Amino acid sequence: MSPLDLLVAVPLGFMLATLLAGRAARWLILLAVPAMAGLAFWLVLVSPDAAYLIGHWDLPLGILLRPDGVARLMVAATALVIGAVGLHALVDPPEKAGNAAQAETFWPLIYLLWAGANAGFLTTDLFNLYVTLEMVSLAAVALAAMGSLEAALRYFMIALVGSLAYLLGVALLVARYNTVDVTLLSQVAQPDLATMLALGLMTAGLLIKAALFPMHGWLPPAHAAAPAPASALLSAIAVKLGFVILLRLWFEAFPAVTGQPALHVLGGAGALAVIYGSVQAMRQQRLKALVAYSTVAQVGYLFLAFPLVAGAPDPSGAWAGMMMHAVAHMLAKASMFLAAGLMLKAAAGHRIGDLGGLAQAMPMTVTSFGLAAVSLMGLPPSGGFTGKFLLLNAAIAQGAFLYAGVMILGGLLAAVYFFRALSACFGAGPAPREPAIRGVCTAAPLVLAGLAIVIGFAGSALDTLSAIAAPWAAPGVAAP
Amino acid sequence: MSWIDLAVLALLGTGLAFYGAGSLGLLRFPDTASRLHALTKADNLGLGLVALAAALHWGSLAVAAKIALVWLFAVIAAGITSQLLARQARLDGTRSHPDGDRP
Amino acid sequence: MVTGHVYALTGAVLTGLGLFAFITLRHPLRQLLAINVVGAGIFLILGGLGRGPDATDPFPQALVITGIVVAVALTAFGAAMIVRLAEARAATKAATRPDGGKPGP
Amino acid sequence: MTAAFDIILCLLILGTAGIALFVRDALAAIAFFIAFGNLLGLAWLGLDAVNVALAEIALGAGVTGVLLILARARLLALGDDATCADTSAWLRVGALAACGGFVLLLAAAVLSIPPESGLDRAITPLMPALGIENRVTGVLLAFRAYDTLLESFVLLGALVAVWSLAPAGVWPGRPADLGMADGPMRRVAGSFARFLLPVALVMATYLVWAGSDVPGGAFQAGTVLAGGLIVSAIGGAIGLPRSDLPGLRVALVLGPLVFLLIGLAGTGFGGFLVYPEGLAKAAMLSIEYSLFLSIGATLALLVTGPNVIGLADPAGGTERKSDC
Repeated sequence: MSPLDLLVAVPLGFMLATLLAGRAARWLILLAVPAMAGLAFWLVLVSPDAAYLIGHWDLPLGILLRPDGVARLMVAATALVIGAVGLHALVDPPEKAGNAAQAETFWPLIYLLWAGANAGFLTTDLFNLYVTLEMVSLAAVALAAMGSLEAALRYFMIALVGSLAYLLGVALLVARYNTVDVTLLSQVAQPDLATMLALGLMTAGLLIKAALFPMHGWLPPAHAAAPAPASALLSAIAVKLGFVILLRLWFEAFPAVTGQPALHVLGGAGALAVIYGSVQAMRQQRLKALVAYSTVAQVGYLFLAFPLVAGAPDPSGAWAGMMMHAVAHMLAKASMFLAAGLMLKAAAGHRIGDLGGLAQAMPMTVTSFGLAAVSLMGLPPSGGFTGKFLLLNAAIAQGAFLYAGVMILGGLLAAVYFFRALSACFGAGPAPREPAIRGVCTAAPLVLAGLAIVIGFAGSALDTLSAIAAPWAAPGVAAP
Repeated sequence: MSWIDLAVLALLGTGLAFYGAGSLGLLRFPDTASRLHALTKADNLGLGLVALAAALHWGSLAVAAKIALVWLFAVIAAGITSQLLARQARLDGTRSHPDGDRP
Repeated sequence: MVTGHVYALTGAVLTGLGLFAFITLRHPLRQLLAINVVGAGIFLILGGLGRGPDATDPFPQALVITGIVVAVALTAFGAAMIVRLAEARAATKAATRPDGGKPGP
Repeated sequence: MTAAFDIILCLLILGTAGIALFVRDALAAIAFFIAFGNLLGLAWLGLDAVNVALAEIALGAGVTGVLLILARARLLALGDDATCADTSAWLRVGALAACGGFVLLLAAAVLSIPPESGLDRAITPLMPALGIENRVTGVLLAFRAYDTLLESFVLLGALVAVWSLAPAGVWPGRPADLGMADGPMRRVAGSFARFLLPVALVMATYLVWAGSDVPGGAFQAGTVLAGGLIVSAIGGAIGLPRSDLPGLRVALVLGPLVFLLIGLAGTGFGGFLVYPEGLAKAAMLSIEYSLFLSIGATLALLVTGPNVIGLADPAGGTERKSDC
């Protein structure tokens, strides 16, 4: 028995169970949450040599599952997010009123997303990653379609193009190296035309999936229109899988191929994303659109970190900062979308101006929103602060003052747009429509936001965790 | 070149000629019914000849039986679809050619 | 030129053709068709470059079969979304008609 | 001689693809797409990849073709003929330049890689332990069984995703009726279906069995089954089941479930998806037979699409028309 395969097999089993259980399907989440939490906890503690080949088939044929630091953090954060979102959705049904199809299919879809995300975080096989990418995209598009079919169709088309670009890259690598395993590729990769083209194609495809500026166009409409639990999953998880695969490619498989200029292209796009997403978020009138554009900005930090990790003499700090930021964003953004969903149910309309009076009517939910905002802005003490602080440190140590400036500016802009939303909640307004919302619904975003804050205190633990089997720690593959 | 090879060549050639005639009919005939007429008759015969050529070429009874099955299914499918197409054309009442039968 | 390269190059051209069509065609159903052509091109590259002098590598063949199945699954979902969107729009249009969208006798 | 065949085939493929992409009428485009898929199947035969040829013709040309035809017919009924609207000349020129450059780059990369069957050497010595001859099946169900497991869930997930699109009030009813409206046509198609369905079942069962040693396998066989089911539904020989029918749910879930359980049972023999020694073939055949049933049912329902409000009732009535 190993948590590596169970983390994929168990949600797949739950997906089948929901299909067999019919209308009782939603209650299965009460079993799934403790099971998956236990498995994720097991994974966090498992020894680093627990990596193994599925079916004992050797590379290059087989598929390697590996519990490295990235996988541990992302799987654990995924369990927290989907667990909280699932319990939330159990009490507050995610579907449009009276839509039985959405009510029933929501559950198998989130288990598919869960299995796909875990499988993607754990594998080192680029083709296997293609399949997991499609599992996640399929579930994500279907969840987005529960809000707006139009936005979901646009998301679907662009995501398909991204998948195919990625697949074309994989095809070239299979032909060139007879392997698609990241650990093997790192030993044999050459900076020739086929490899560069493959890496370029895969990167472009994954950037679409990760919604990095200027490939973010599909994200705000899809995330803003989806039901709140779906938005939370999309922003927290679906976007992160693309990011994790890019980590595998750029820092593990092809550090010998990627040069400093290419890293700065990614970093520069990340910096632009921070500015653009923040400015757009400031201009939004609707609450969920604001939160969605904040995702565009937050994804920017993840890629802004790429040149900082590669350029650091000791990358552990920047690496930990990047991972901390990713985890904090997952928790905080999921919390924020759930809180926003509750607030909008109570508010008179979907605009920020309609939020008046909510601070009195639903203080806990507004607190969750505020706490999540603290982490997203990067105010101490919070996971977001620790992540940004580590990245800022790395930037200053390397003299990358432009990146440092963008990070500080991004934090300030985030403060502006989140305070705008929060102050609207404290303003006067018409009496909220349905102030009575059940306990679990209020608790889910609060717990997630609380965790986003608390991991700020667990900096050193996360630092150690993120360093497990990190690519820069591997012998011979030091990033100069 | 053995007699069998010659027979295969002759069968293939005749079969392809029928295919060519069928395709020509599809392109040149004026309405659905006559186009179907060209396609179903000429192409099924063409297919039969080509299948026979293939069976002879392999010279194995098992393979020949499989080829015969392929031919049989193709003929059945062609018969069914052309019947459906003809019916649909009749329902649509599209007669592109004045000589076509009136609905 | 080797057989494998002939097919792989065909795949490369198919990929480009499909991409061009995806960019220039506006109708989502046609875009879906274009995406399928791109996919077929990628598979052909994979298969063509796995063509040895006397055998074709079973490994890329298996990847292609997996890829085809995934492509069909996604195409079915995409086609269903396109049709549903058109239906939803038609229903909205019917509902906003002056007669309240009641179907005719 | 064969080189000429390859080149002519490739030109035909490119030609049909070009027409399928750029012809104005959507039905013609789809017809050429199906021809394109069949020619691609020939190309895979030319590459000596019969397993892929079967999958491409059955799934790539067959199922995708039927899907597109049905979607186009449903759009047409809503007044959308899916013709390609003209886009601005500048966009075309820009796209042409970009795609042309991309093709040149890709072609250069492709030519820089010598075609070789590199992993064949690694696979051949492992095959005796599996007890089967078809190396592609070996890759799909042993060396890369994990990919195939996840893929079977993608297929099932796609059906769930299609279901999720059903509008309020019509779920979980029967899916949209595929049956032909005209009585005589329905009878012709129906009698054909009653002949075809058992044949398809026999052929599919054979394809799974044969897939161990010669080209074939669960996905190809499942598609044949789905084809039989779809033709039967068109001819009214079988009715499509309600989406919540327990038997249907079991049929859909069976393949992925058996695959998952055999995978988990492997932990008793050393790890996930480890097949016990000597029982590898039995395990793989069990997976393939259950998978083939589920794939057949899933594909048939995927083609049918979500439950929809009857077209005669565009305003969204609660009761949809029963199928004759």
